[in-house]
Amino acid sequence: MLLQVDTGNASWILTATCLVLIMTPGLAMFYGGLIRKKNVLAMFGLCVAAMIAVSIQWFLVGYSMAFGNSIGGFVGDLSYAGLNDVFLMHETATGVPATVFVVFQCMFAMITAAILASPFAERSKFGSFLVFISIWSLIVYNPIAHWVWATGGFLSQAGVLDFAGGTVVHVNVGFSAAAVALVIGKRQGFKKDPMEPHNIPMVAMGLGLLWFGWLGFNGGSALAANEFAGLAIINTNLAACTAALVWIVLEYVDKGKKKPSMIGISTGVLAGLVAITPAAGYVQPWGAFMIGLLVDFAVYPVLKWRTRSNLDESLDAFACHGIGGVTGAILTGVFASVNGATGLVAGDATQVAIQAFGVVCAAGFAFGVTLVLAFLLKKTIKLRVKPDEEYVGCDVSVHNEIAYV
Amino acid sequence: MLLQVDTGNASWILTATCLVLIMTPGLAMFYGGLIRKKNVLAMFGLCVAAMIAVSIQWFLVGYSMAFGNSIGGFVGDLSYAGLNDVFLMHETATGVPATVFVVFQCMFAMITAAILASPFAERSKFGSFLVFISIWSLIVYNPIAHWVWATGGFLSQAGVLDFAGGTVVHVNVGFSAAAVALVIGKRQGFKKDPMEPHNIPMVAMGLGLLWFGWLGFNGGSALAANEFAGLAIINTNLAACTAALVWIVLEYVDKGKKKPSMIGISTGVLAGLVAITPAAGYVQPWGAFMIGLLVDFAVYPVLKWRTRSNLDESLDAFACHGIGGVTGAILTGVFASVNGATGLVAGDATQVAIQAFGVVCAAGFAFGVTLVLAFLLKKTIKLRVKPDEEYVGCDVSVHNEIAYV
Amino acid sequence: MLLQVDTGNASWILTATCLVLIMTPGLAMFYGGLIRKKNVLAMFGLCVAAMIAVSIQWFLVGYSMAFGNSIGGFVGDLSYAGLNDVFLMHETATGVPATVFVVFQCMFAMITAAILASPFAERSKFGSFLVFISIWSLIVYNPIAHWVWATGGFLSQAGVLDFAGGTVVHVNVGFSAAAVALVIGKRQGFKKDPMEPHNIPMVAMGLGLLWFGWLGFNGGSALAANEFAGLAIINTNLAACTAALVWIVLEYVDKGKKKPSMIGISTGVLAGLVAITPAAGYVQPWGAFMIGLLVDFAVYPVLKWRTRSNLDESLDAFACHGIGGVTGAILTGVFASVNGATGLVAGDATQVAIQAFGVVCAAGFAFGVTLVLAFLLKKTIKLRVKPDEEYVGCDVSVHNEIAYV
Amino acid sequence: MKLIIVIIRPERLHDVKVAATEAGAKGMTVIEVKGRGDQKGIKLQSRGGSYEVEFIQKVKIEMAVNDEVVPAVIEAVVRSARTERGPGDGKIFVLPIEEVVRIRTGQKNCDCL
Amino acid sequence: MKLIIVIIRPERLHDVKVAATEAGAKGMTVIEVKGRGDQKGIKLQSRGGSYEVEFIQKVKIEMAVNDEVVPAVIEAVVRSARTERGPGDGKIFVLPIEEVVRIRTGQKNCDCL
Amino acid sequence: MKLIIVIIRPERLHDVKVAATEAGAKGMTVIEVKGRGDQKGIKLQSRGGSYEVEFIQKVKIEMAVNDEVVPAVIEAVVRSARTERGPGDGKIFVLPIEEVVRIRTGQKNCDCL
Ligand SMILES: Nc1ncnc2c1ncn2[C@@H]1O[C@H](COP(=O)(O)OP(=O)(O)O)[C@@H](O)[C@H]1O
Ligand SMILES: Nc1ncnc2c1ncn2[C@@H]1O[C@H](COP(=O)(O)OP(=O)(O)O)[C@@H](O)[C@H]1O
Ligand SMILES: Nc1ncnc2c1ncn2[C@@H]1O[C@H](COP(=O)(O)OP(=O)(O)O)[C@@H](O)[C@H]1O
Repeated sequence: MLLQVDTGNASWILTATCLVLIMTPGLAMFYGGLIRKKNVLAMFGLCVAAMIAVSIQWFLVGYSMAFGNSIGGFVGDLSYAGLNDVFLMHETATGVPATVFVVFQCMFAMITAAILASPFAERSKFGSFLVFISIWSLIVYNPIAHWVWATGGFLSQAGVLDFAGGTVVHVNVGFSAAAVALVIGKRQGFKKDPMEPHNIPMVAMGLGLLWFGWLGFNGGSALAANEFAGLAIINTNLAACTAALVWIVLEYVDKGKKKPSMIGISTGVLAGLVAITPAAGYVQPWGAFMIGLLVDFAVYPVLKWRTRSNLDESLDAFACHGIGGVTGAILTGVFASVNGATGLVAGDATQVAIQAFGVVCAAGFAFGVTLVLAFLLKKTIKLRVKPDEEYVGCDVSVHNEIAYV
Repeated sequence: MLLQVDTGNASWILTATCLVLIMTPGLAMFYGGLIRKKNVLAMFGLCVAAMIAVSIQWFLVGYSMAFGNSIGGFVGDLSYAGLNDVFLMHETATGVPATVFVVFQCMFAMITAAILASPFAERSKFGSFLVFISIWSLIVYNPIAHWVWATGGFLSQAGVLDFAGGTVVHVNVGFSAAAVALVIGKRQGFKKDPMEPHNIPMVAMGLGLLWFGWLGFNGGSALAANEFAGLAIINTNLAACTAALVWIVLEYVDKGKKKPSMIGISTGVLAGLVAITPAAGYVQPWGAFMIGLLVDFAVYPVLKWRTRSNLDESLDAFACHGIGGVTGAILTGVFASVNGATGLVAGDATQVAIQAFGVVCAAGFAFGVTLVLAFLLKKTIKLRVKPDEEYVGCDVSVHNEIAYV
Repeated sequence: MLLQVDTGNASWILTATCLVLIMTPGLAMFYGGLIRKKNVLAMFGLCVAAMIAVSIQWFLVGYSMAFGNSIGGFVGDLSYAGLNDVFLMHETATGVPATVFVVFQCMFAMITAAILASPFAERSKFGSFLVFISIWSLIVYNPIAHWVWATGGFLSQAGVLDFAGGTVVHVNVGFSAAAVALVIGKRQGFKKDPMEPHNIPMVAMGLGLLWFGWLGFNGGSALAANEFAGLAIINTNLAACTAALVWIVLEYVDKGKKKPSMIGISTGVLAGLVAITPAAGYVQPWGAFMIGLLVDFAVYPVLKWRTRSNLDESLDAFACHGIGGVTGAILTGVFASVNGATGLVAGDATQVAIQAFGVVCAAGFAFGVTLVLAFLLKKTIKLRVKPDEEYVGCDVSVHNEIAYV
Repeated sequence: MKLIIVIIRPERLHDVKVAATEAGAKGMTVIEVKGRGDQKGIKLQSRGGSYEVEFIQKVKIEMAVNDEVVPAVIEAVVRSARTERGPGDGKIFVLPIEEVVRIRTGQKNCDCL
Repeated sequence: MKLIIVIIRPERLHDVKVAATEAGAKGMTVIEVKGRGDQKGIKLQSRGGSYEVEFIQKVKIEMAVNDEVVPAVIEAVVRSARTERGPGDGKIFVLPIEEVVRIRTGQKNCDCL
Repeated sequence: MKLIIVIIRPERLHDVKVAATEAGAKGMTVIEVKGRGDQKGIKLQSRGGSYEVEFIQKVKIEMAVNDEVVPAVIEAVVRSARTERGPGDGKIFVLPIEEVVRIRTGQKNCDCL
């Protein structure tokens, strides 16, 4: 039953919905520019497949699984399946209509799934990814979203702070990506052939759209057009810039590099955006600054380790989102001090432990279930194209198209 | 006279205005990537020409023709010509200031005109298109917008449902495009030379911006930040994704193709977006799902027929917008059931007939007037560049530029 | 202390914040496409460096310098340095929370700094630009923003009208760019080697994002979702389109050109956007139309003069933003007539003089201080890469990357 | 065997391909090049003025053909590549080839051209 | 000295490079080209249907080598470039070179290949 | 007549053009290529580390010239293309041409180079 819509809050969440939507095309560009020319369309294809699969499952059962009445704190029941009469459901406490909340959350589910294209890059079958991501969204994303954000979700009850999805989105997808990478195996020629990024301006343009959208992602998570939405945006932007600056310094002092690269700067921005996500509305600007300063010290070495390792988690969702997300979640426990949250610096050390608990649950569940799922699909419908097709490139072999004439 | 602005609703329509604006650059990219490298700048030129022509005519007389006091239900009078003191005019019933409504509607007129660049692609003179589109906007778009959306417009009075422009925008422009294509004639080498899309990532990026903007297009058409704006966005996104999935299946089972292409997926998304436009705020999510499921069965065969035919309606505005728009308008009559609308499934079969009536009026008028207009301009100022110039490409011959070095 | 948030107004300014953010990536594309392929990443690097430097200084002291308690009308004190407890500060008169205002203004400071990349293009050291732009933002931007927009700022008290930053942003950055160009010197091969724009579609796409963002830039400057926000958007769009049309005509009648170019049309749009900025909420639509009609007559000849001259102000920030900004500021004094402003046409000729006074102060200060700053940095940390590095291109020599494979 | 190197205006590619094929040049390899000769550069527009493109877009075709068809191919190319636009139509260079191998079969100097 | 011109499928470049280098062709220059021969064009999809690409992406390698290694290089290229995909594997052309100069040193006909 | 094939560093193109033109090579065709020789690949950065580009960007110039200017052109190219950056300056190959045709006029072996 509709009680009282606050059109201002509703307007901001409608806007934020659109902003989160554009993140997925932005991500497609970010990822697409980092890979070889012969696979760029296939990368766009994976991202749009994620949008398609998630939107449809969200309508069918996903929203209800994530935000329905809690079954033991683990998952929602199917009372909202099919979204019938959703426009009659009552609005959030901040006066945002249910319809708006449903589609705002749908966009989160979409971009999360799209990030998981990382370990599938340049090698996966289109149809198999479509199947994989539908199931993954259903059995991995929906429950974790429920744990953290739904009334009665067990991590929510445990007091886990996750302003905009550090745990639900980033930790989750990062560890899922690692699991997929283990199962799917590395690309042909990995560490032998040069796998040069084919279009770095496209990476930067994608980053621009991601940054833009992220303001809605984090700012919209206030679910209101209030001072905390503004604070979240200040913090988001500040952490992104600070982490980018640190990354520049790290590359500059790194003996193997010596020069700040555009891809590096972009990765720094991304690390900052990821890390501030759980904290955006809970910390003072100086807290955001600290998070920006610290996150690269976790992400940078893991990224370098991954590159040297045999793990072809091709677009580093694990390093950037997984490790960045863990760092952000923990640091939220450290720096949270406003908007009803109390972290270490505000006197409550237990929040750090709670955050760690949240991270362990999400990472463990995501990693484990995804590992099994990917393994089963590998054995049944196969995940990869044939070696020959991979060599020719997925654009031609999967989509029968050439990206650029 | 200003009575009571609802800042929340106003905020959302201001936002939606910006979102609809970005659709035109998005369309320019979508179209530009689908054509040959030698004409991409000229395509951008046509789209910006549409923006220029429409904005100026909208200010001079267009808004008044579309939304002025109705002259017999056919067109508005010129009482608002020149938009003087527009900030003093009173707001919509939902508390959106007149200024905001004026520019929101201006963006609709702009993107509609830009879509009509389709049959001019790769062959038209810049100046002639500028003249054409100014007149077309004046004598085709403004009246049809009046019929459907203005108080007293005759289709509005007949009860035609058009939430966000299925008839005004898509049916109108689709049939206009067909008329232009008949008059302007096919490109040199049509069906002889390969006319390969020169930059498919650009197509996909353009689609991303279109999708993003469309949420404002359809969501903003609620003219309020309420539950129906949210519903419209749920439905828009769901129909787009569903239609994309159907398109994938259709290409997969099509013996001539067998593989889902990125251009195909993009076309599916587009078809879904077009078809849901008139219905966005009038159907339940399952209705949107049905519309997404059904629309491709109309658009796909027409697109294939057009490709085989001799009609060089180069970017398929007729198939995608025209046929997609007709399908959407009719299905709105079938599935409408909420927000005061009652279609077939809700018990009122006559709505389908009313929708069909609206479609016939708009399509007939648009096709007929555009045919005459294009013909007259062809005979006077000429529509096409010289054969030699066409061969060299419009970028060099019309703009004296090369797109990429 | 929070008194009363108007969520509708807050929502619109949150949105406008995001819109202004995307202008910087848009500018990076606009600039990046206009230069040679070997320097495109470095251009993106300069723009992101501006974002980084400005965001951090804004948090540390910038906001306070610009909007803190006025010290003699010249600069703010440091009472808000570090932005502590910013979410508790009270909102604007229109009910927009302080947090939102802080970050909205931060985005203005960012895009302004990024525009100043123009004379550094294709030759500057990354680190030096980072240092330069940090200091410039601190000692040039912050004071000028204070003069015009802060309570007690001396130009504000003098009655200067600057709706959205004609003086603060455009005049300021335009004259700063000229100063830098004088100090840094011209690129190797300037006027000898062809310096062809390497990717004009990227220019056009960047323009699309700039246009989109500019609606938030000007519309958001109403600080409310009201009729003047709508008016500002009507005017912004109309002036952009009108100026584009005039530019087309100017190129058409220009004996050296004869054809309207896409870069020319884009420049016309930009000139219109710049010129309407100070006037957006103070003029009637016909005033915007007049400003659009007139501005090119100042910008076009200056741009042509600059190109013929020896001044390698590579991306014409001086001509477009400086001269366009001066023109717009003066014409605001001519056409202002609504929203509490009274210009020449409304009977107050002194407003033109006041506007001229504002322009002279801003232009003089910006030019002078920037000249000294650039000179000092040139003598100490050097501004340019080595000649060899410049020849090879900054992408490889500064960032160790190649834009496109 | 000869290697016929042909440099033409890009817009003539299709016609030259057809004409050369008819004249007996079955296989060919095409490369986008930029060239300079009697034809002056073209002036394109940049922001404030115009700039001259020193090298102009051309297409280079390389055709390995048997000696006997050389005159016919040359004639066909000249006919199909010629325009009436003054300098810039291009050149043909004929070079000797000592050996030809078809990779698929490893055959040498075969009838594989 | 000979100039060995090799046209291969793009995906074979890496292997051909390794094989040719081992066979004695140290320096080489690589160019992306499009070609036409026995291999028919490939059909790609466009919006409503499909279109044929007349010229197919190939890679051309030019290697100037000393006479004595020519047979070994040819053999290495044939071996490493061959696929089982039917027409399209490419061709090798051997042309005479009259003079070679290394720019860095100005040396002529040196051991610089 | 000879075909002089020159492979140089891209940044030397302008100077080489000027020098070669002065030395008598009026027409020329330019192609962007990638090469490999004594010069090792360059290391570029990727996300986590760096990767080696095996083939390095070069520019290839082809000039058909009359026999008598060959030495002058070679000398001009060597002079203008040489840098002090070690390996990578490139090579010059001189090949015999048997016939030249100017397409515009159909003239053979004319003074059209
Ligand atoms: N001597 C030459 N060596 C190599 N390429 C040449 C030579 N002369 C002309 N070309 C190529 O042929 C193209 C057309 O030559 P140009 O002299 O402009 O036209 P035309 O042959 O009609 O006088 C040039 O752009 C260049 O690519
Ligand atoms: N006579 C020729 N002259 C120049 N290039 C040729 C010739 N024949 C073939 N090629 C090149 O070799 C490529 C492969 O040739 P094709 O005839 O398709 O394969 P195959 O040699 O296996 O029969 C062509 O795409 C073309 O680039
Ligand atoms: N034998 C060769 N055949 C063909 N091209 C060669 C050969 N040797 C060198 N090149 C070309 O010349 C370029 C420069 O050669 P390199 O050996 O690196 O420099 P240098 O000649 O100064 O020692 C290479 O990148 C390659 O393009």
